[in-house]
Amino acid sequence: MTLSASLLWLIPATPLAASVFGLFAPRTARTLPIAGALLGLVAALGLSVAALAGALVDPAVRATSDFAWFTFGAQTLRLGWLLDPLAGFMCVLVTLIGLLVALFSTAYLRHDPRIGRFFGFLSLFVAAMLGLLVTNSLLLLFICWELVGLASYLLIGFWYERPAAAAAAKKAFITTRIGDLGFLIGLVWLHQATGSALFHDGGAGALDAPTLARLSSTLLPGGWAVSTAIGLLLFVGAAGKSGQFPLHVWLPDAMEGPTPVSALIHAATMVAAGVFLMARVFPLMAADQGLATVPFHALTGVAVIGAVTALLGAVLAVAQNDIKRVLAYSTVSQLGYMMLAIGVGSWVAAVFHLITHAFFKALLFLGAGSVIDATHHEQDLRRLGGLAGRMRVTFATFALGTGALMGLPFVFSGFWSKEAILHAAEGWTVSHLPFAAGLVGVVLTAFYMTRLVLEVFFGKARGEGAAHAEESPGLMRGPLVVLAVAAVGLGWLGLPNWPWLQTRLQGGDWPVHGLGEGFGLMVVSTALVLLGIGAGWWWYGRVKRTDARALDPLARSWPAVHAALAGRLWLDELYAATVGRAFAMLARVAAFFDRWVWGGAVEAAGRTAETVGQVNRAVDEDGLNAGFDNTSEHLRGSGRRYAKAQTGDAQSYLRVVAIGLAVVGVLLLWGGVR
Amino acid sequence: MNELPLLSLLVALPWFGALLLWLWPKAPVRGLAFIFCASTLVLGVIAAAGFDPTRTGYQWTERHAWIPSLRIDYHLGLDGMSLLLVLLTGVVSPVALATVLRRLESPRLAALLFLLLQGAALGVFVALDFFPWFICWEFSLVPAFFLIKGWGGAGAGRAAYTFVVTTLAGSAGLLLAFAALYAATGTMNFVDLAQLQAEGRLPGLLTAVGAGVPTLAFVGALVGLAVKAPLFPLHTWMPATYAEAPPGVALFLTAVMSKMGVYGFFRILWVLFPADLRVHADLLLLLALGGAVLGAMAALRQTDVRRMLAYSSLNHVSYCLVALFAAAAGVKGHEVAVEAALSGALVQAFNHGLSASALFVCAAALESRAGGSREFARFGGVRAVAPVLAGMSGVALFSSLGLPGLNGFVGEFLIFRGVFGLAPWAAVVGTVGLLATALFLLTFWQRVFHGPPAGAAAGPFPDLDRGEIAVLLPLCVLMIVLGVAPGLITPWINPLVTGWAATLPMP
Amino acid sequence: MTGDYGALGRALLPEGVLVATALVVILCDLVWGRGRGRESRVQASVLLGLLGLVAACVILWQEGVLGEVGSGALNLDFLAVAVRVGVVVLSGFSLLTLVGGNTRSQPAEYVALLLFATVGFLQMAAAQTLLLAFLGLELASLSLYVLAGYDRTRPESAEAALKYYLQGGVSAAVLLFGFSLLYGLTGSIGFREISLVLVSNPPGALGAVAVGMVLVAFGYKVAVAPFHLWAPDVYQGAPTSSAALIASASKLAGVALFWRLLWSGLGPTSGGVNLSSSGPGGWVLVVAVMAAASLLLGNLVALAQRNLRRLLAYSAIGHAGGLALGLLAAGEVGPGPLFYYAATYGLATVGIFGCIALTERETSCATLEDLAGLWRRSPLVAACLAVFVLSLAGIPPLAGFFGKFVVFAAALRIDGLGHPAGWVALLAIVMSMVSLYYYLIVLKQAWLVVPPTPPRRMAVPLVASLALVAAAAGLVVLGVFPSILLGLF
Amino acid sequence: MSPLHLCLLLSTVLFCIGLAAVLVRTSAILVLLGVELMLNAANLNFIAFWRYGPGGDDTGVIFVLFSIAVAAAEAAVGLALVIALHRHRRTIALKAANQLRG
Repeated sequence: MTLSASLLWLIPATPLAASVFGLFAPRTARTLPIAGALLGLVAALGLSVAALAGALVDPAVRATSDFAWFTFGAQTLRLGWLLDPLAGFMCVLVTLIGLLVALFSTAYLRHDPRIGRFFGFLSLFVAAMLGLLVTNSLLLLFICWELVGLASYLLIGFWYERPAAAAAAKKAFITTRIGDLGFLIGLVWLHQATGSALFHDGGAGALDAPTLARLSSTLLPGGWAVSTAIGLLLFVGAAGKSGQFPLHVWLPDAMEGPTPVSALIHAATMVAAGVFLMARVFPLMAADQGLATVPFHALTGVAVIGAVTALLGAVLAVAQNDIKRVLAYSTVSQLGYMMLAIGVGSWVAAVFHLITHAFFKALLFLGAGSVIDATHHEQDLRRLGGLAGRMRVTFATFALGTGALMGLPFVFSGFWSKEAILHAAEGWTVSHLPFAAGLVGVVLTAFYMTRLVLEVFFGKARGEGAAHAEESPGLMRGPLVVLAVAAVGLGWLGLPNWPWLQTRLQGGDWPVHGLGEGFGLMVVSTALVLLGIGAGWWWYGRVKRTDARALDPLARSWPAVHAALAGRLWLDELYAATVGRAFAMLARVAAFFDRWVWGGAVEAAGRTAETVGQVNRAVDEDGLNAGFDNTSEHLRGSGRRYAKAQTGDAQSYLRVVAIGLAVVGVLLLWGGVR
Repeated sequence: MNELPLLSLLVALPWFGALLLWLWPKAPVRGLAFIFCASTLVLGVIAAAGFDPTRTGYQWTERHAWIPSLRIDYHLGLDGMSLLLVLLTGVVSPVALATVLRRLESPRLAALLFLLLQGAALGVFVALDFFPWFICWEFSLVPAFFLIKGWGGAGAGRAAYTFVVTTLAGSAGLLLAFAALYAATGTMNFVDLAQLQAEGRLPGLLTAVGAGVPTLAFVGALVGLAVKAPLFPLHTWMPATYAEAPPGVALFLTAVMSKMGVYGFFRILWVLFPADLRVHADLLLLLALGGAVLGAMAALRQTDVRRMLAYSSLNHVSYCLVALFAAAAGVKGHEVAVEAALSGALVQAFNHGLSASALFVCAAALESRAGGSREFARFGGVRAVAPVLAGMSGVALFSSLGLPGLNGFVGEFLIFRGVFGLAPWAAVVGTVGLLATALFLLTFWQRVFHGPPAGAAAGPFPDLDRGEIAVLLPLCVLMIVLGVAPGLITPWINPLVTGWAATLPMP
Repeated sequence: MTGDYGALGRALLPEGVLVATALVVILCDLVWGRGRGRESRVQASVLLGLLGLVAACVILWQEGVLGEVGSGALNLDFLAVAVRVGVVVLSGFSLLTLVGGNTRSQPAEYVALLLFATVGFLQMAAAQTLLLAFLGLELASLSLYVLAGYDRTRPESAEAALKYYLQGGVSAAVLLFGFSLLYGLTGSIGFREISLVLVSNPPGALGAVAVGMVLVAFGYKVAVAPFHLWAPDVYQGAPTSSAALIASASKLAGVALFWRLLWSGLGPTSGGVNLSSSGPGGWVLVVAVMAAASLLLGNLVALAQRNLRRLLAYSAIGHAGGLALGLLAAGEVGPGPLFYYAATYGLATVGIFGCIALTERETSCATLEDLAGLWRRSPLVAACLAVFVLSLAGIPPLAGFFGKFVVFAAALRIDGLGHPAGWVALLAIVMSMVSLYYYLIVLKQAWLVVPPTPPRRMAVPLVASLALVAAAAGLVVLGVFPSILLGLF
Repeated sequence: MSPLHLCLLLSTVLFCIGLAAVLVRTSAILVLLGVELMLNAANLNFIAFWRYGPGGDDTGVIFVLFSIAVAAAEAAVGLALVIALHRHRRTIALKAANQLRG
C-alpha cells in the first residue's frame, strides 16, 4: 500500500487532530488524551510507512501536490506537499521515535496531573514536524517550523511553575527566533527572486534547475551570488533550530523540560529540523559552486560553523555534571557533525547520521530519563553511581547507545554514519580543518561518554536516590529496548559497500566502495575512540568516585594539584599538570565563553534593548509629553501676563485706542492708500 | 445598485441607539446597547455578502447633494478596504462595549457615548466626501474624551486632554490640507479628487493656488493622519491614553481608531499625494521603522501591562505604515512587491485589530482581578489558577507576535515580502522589531502567567467567567481561522490592491 | 430728495413695528403692570417684545428683497434682509434670556431699549449712506450703553457701561471725523458715489486718515484687537441679556455694516484683493494685521481666564479675528461665509449666555468652578451648553465648524499664501486648536467635575428650555445642512 | 491758506484738544467734554466741506443737524452713566472705575 502525494497532508493531520482533541479534552480526563495521541501517532506511523513505500518504488521521482493558499493582489500564493525518499525516511523516523517517546512518557509522567495537556502538546510537536517534512513549499515549511518552535516552547516550559523552566522555554523560543528572522528574510528573498513559494514546480520552483541557474548567476554588489546570500540566510535559521554555534545556547537549558521532551527535541523533532532544511534546500546551497570567482560559498560557511560546533559541543560536554547536560552538549556536537557533512557537500551522509543519531540519542535520553525517574529526579552524576547492578535493562541499553554515540567500530550504527561524514570531510578539497575537528571530536566524544557511564552506572551509589533505585516499569523499558536494537542495527543500512540508504536518499546512483578503501580512516577513528575511552577510564574508571562532594579530577585547581603531587606518582601528576589542566582550562574557557560571552551577548543585547527602551521612554515622558505640558503652560503664562496688562483703568483703554489709531494711520500711509 | 441605503443605516443605527438611550430613561440599557452595537456586524455581513469582489470601485454607494453651493455631497461608498474595516469594527465593537460596560453600575451614559463613538468610526470608513468624513473623524473625539475622562484611571484627565488636544492639532493639518484642495479644485470629494489626480491635474491645480500649497497640503494631511495612526514620533499621546482609558475604550482606540489613521493614509495620502509620498518615502519609512523598532524596545521596558500593549500597538501599526511607505517608493518591475506590501498593510490592520482587542480584554481581566493594578509585579503564576485566561491570552499573544498558523503572521509575511522587494534594508531593520516583540510578549507572559502563583494570583483569582469567555472565544476562533485561511478576507482587497499597484507612477 | 416714499415706508415697516412695540411695552407696563409682581411684569414685557420681534420678522420675510430704496439711502439687498432677519432672531433669543435670568426692576424700559437697539441694528444692516450708517450705529450704541449699565444694584454694571460708553464715544467721534473727511474728499455721503469718486481720484494722506478712522470704529464695534479692550469688562459686568445682545446681534449688524462700508464704499482703497500685483497697502493689510492680533491675543489670553464671562469675551476677541478674516475674504467670494460665521457664532454665544442666565438664578455663575456639576443640576442645560461650546470650538458637525471652514477656505482661496489672508487663515487654524483647550475646560467643569457640595436640581422655565433647545437644534441643523444659509448667497 | 484749510486746521486742533482731554483728564465729566469736542470738530468739518467743498447739495448741513442731536443724546447717556458711577463709588474720577480687569 502506498500513499499518493495528494493525501500526504494526512500524515501531519492525524497527530494534529489528536493534539486538538488532547488540548480541548476535559482537564480531568487523563486516559482519553493519551489514547488519542497514541492513536494519532500510530496512524501517522502507518501513513508514513505507506508513504515511504511509495517513495521507494522509484526514488528518483518526486511526487508533488500543490494547492492555492490565498491570493494577494494578482498573485496567488501556492503551497504544496512533496514526497521523496528524504521526506519518507524522516516521517517514519519522526513518527516512530515520537511513538516510542509517547509510550515512555505514559509511564514517566504517570503522576503529573496535566498529563493530558502534555500529550496534546506532544502531538502538536510531532504534527508540526511532520508538516515540515512533507511540504513542497518553503513558506509552508516555515509555518510548520515556527509551530515546532511553539510546541517546543510549550513543552520545555511544561512545568511552568518552575521559574527555571519558564525561563528556559523563553530562551529557546527567542534564540531560535533570532535564527528564524534570517530564515524569514531568506524566505521573502527567495519568493522575491523566484516568484514562487514552491520547491518543485515544473521548472519554476525554487529548487528546479532553471531557477537555480538564474539565482546562482545573478550577482550581488559584493560579488556574491543571490543563491549564496539566500542560502546563508536559510542557514541562519537552521543554525538557530539545530543549535549551531553561536546559537546553541538554548539547547542545554532546554533540559528544564520533562526528559521525554528532551529526547524528542534532541532526536527527531526540533533540532532535526535545521539539518533537514539544509538537506532539503541543498541544491540551492550548492548552486553557487559552479562560479569559481565567488570567494566564499554558502556551503563553506556551513562547514566552518559545523566544525566549530562539533568541537565546541564536545569540549563543553566534558565539564558538565548534569547527566542531561552532558547529553545535550553531545547533541550540539553531533549536530555540528551533520552540518559539517552538509558543508562539505554530503547531505546524504548528514541525513544518514541524523537518522542513526536520532535513535541512539533518543535511547540515551530515555535511558537518562529512566535513571532520573528511578532515582527520584536525581540528575547530578556526582550523586549517582552504581546503577549498573540495580537497573540492568537501562544500563544495557544505555551502554549500547553510548557505543553508538562514540562510534565503536563495525557493530554500532553511529560508527557507520560518522564514518560517512569523516570520509566526506576528508575528501573536501577546500580545507582539512573540519576533518581535523571531526577527529578531535571523536576523541572527546568517547572521553565524555566514558566518564558519564562510569560516573552513573559504576562505583557505588553516592546519593539517596541512587542507593534505592529500582528498575523502571515495563512501559519505559520497552521503548529502550526497541531503540537499542535500532541504535545497533541501523548502521547496516548504509554500509560503504552496500549503500542502500544513501542510494535511496540520493534518488540515484551512489558510489559503492569496498570496505578496504576507507579502511585506513576506520582504523584511525577506531584508534581515536579507544584513545577517548582510555582517557576517560584513566580519569574516572581507575579510581571510582566515592563522595559526591569530591572534586572532579578535571576541575582540580592549583593547590589540589600540589597536594596530589606530594602523594602520587610523578607521571600521574605530569598528566594532571599538563593534559589535565589543559583540558580543564579548555573546558573552563569554553564554559566561560558559553556562559558569559554568548550568554552575555544575549544578555547584552537585551540590556541594549532595555537601554534604548529606557531612553525612548525618557524622551516620551520627560521630553515630548513634558514639552506638551510646558508649551501649554507657557501659552497660559503669556496669556496671564497679557491679562495683567489689562489693568481695568478706563483711560488706559482709551490710550490704547489712540495708539491704535496712530498705528493704523501709519500703516495706511506707509502702504499708500490708492 | 441596491435601493437599500445600507451604509447610511450602518452609520446611523448606533447613533439611533444612542438617541434611544438618551430619550428612554427606563430602557434596558445593556440589551438595547448591544443590539445596536451588533447591528454593525449584521449590516457589515450583509454588505460583504452583496459585495462583488471582482469589481474595482465603490459599491453600495449613496450620493446626494448636501451643500450644493460648496459642491459638498453626502457620499457614502464601500470598497474592499472599507469593507474590511467595517467588519473589523463590527467584530470589535461588541467586545469593546462588553468590556466598557462590565461591572458598571449605571451603564447608560457610557453605553450612549460608546455608540456615538462607534457610529463616528463607521462614518469615517464609509464616507467618500471629506466633509462627512471629517465630521465623523472629529466627532469621534468627543465621546472618546468623555469616556476616557469619565471612566478612566487616576491619570485619565491629563491623558484625555493630551489625547484630544494632540489629535485635534493634527486635525488642523487635515483641515488645512482640504481647505487647500478645495481652494484649488472646488471639490472635497475623495472620488473626484482621485479622478483629478489620476488625470494628473491635481498638482497643477494646487500649484496654481500658491507655490508652497502642494507641500502645505501634503504635510497638513500627513500630520493629521500621523497623529491618529500614530506614526513615530507623534505617538507620545498614546501610552498614557491607553494606560489610563477604561480598558474597553483603550481597546477600541487601538483596534479601530488607530485604523482610522491607517485608512486615512490609504484613502487620502496614497491616492491624492503619490508624488509627495514618493519624494518623502525614505524619511517616512525611517520614521515608521523607528516606530516599529523603538516601539517594541520601549515595550520591553514597560512594567505596566497596558503601557506595554500601547507600545505593542505602535509597533504593529508601524508595520502597516512601513509597508505603505515602502510601496509608495516602488519602482517598475516590483509590482508584486507593491501588491504584497499593500495587501500586507491592510491584512495587518485587520489582524492587529483582532489580536489587540483580545489582548486588551485579557489585560482587563487581569486588572479587574488585581483591584485595578496593572503592574507585572502584582501577578505571577496566573496560568496555574486561571488556565482558560492563560490559554486565550496565549492565543492572542502568539497571534500578536506573528506566529504562523495564527492571523498575525499573514500580514507580517506579506509586509516583509513586499518591503524586502522594495527596500531590503528596511525589512532587515524591521526584523529587529519582530524579535523585540517576541521578547517583550514572552517576558510579559513569563512574569505574569508562569512561575508559582504570586501577587494577586496568590489570593482568590477566579478564572474567566462566562461573559468574558463569550467575548474572547469568537476572537480566538477568528484568529485561528484567519491564520489558516486568510483567503477569507483577501479577495475583497485584491482588485483594489492590484489597481493601486497598476496606477502607481513608478519610474 | 425725491423718491418712492411708499417703498421707503414699506422698507422701514419693521423698524416702525419695533418702535411701536417698544412704546406699547412701556405703556402696557404703566397701565397694566401697576401693582403687579415683578415676575409677571417681566413676562408680559418679554411676551410683548417677542410679539413685536416676531411681527418684524414676518414682515421682513414677506417683504423680501426690496433693493435700493430712499434714493439709495438704504439697500435692502439679500444680505441686508438676511442680516435683518438674523438680528431680529438673535435679539429675540437675547430677550428670552431675560425669562430665565434674574428678574430686574423696570423690565418694560429694558425691553423697550432692547427693541430700540434692534432698530439700530436693522438700520445698520441696510444703510448705504454715511448718515444712516452713523445714525443706526449711534441708535444701537446708545441703547446698548444703557442696557449694559441697567443693573443698578451692581457697581460692575455701571463700570462696564461707562467703559463701554467711553470707548464707544471716542470711537464714534473718530468715525464721525473720518466720515466728515470722506464727505470732504468725495462730496457725497452715499457709499456708491464715494466709491466712484475714489476710483477716479485716488485719495491722498487725508484719505488714509479717513480710512484709518473708519477702521478704528470697525475694530471697536466687532471687538478686534487692539480696540477690543472694552469687551472683557462689558461681558463680565453687564447684565446677562445685555451681554448676550452685545455679543451676538450687535456683532452681526456691525459686521454687515462694515462689510458694506468697506467693500462697496471704500473698496478702491482696499489695496486690492491681489496684493502681489499692486504692492502692499490699503486697508486689507491693516485688517489682516488686526485679525492676526485678535486671533493671537484673544485665544492666548482666554487660556488664562478663570472667569467664565471673561473667557467668553476673549474667545469672542479671537472669533472677531475670524470675522475680520471673513471680511477680507468677502471681497473675493462675497459675504456668504462671513454672514454664516457671524450668525452662527452669534447663535452659539447667545445660547451660552442663556445657560449662564439660567445657572445664575440660583447660584452665582462667575468663575468656571461655578459650573461644576451642571450635568447633575440640569442635564438639559448642560447638554445645550456642550453644543454651544463645541460649536464655538469648531467641532463638526456643529455650525461653528462649518463657519470656520468656509471662512478659512475662502481666505485661502483669495490667493493661497500669496495673500496675507492666507497666512492669517493658517494662524486661525492653529489658534482654533489652542482654543480647544479652554473650551474643553469649560465642558470639563460642566460635565465631569463633581462639586464639593451635592448640587440641587435646577428649575428651568419651559420657555427658557425651549429657547435653549431651539438654539442648539439650530446649530446642529445649520451645521449639518449649511446650505440653508449658504445657499442663499 | 484758503478758508477751507483754515477750517480744517481749526477742526483738527479741536479734535486733538478733545482727544487730549479724553486721554489725560481724570474727571469723567471732563472726558465727556473731550468727546463732545471731538464730535464737534467733525461737525465743523462737515460745515466747512459743505461751504467750500465740491459737494452740490445740503447733505453736509443735514448730517450736522443729525449729529448734533446724536451728540446731545450721547452726552445725556454719558452723564447718566457718570451719575451711576458716582452713586456706587462716591466719586467721578475715572480711576474709580477699575474693578473689572484681567
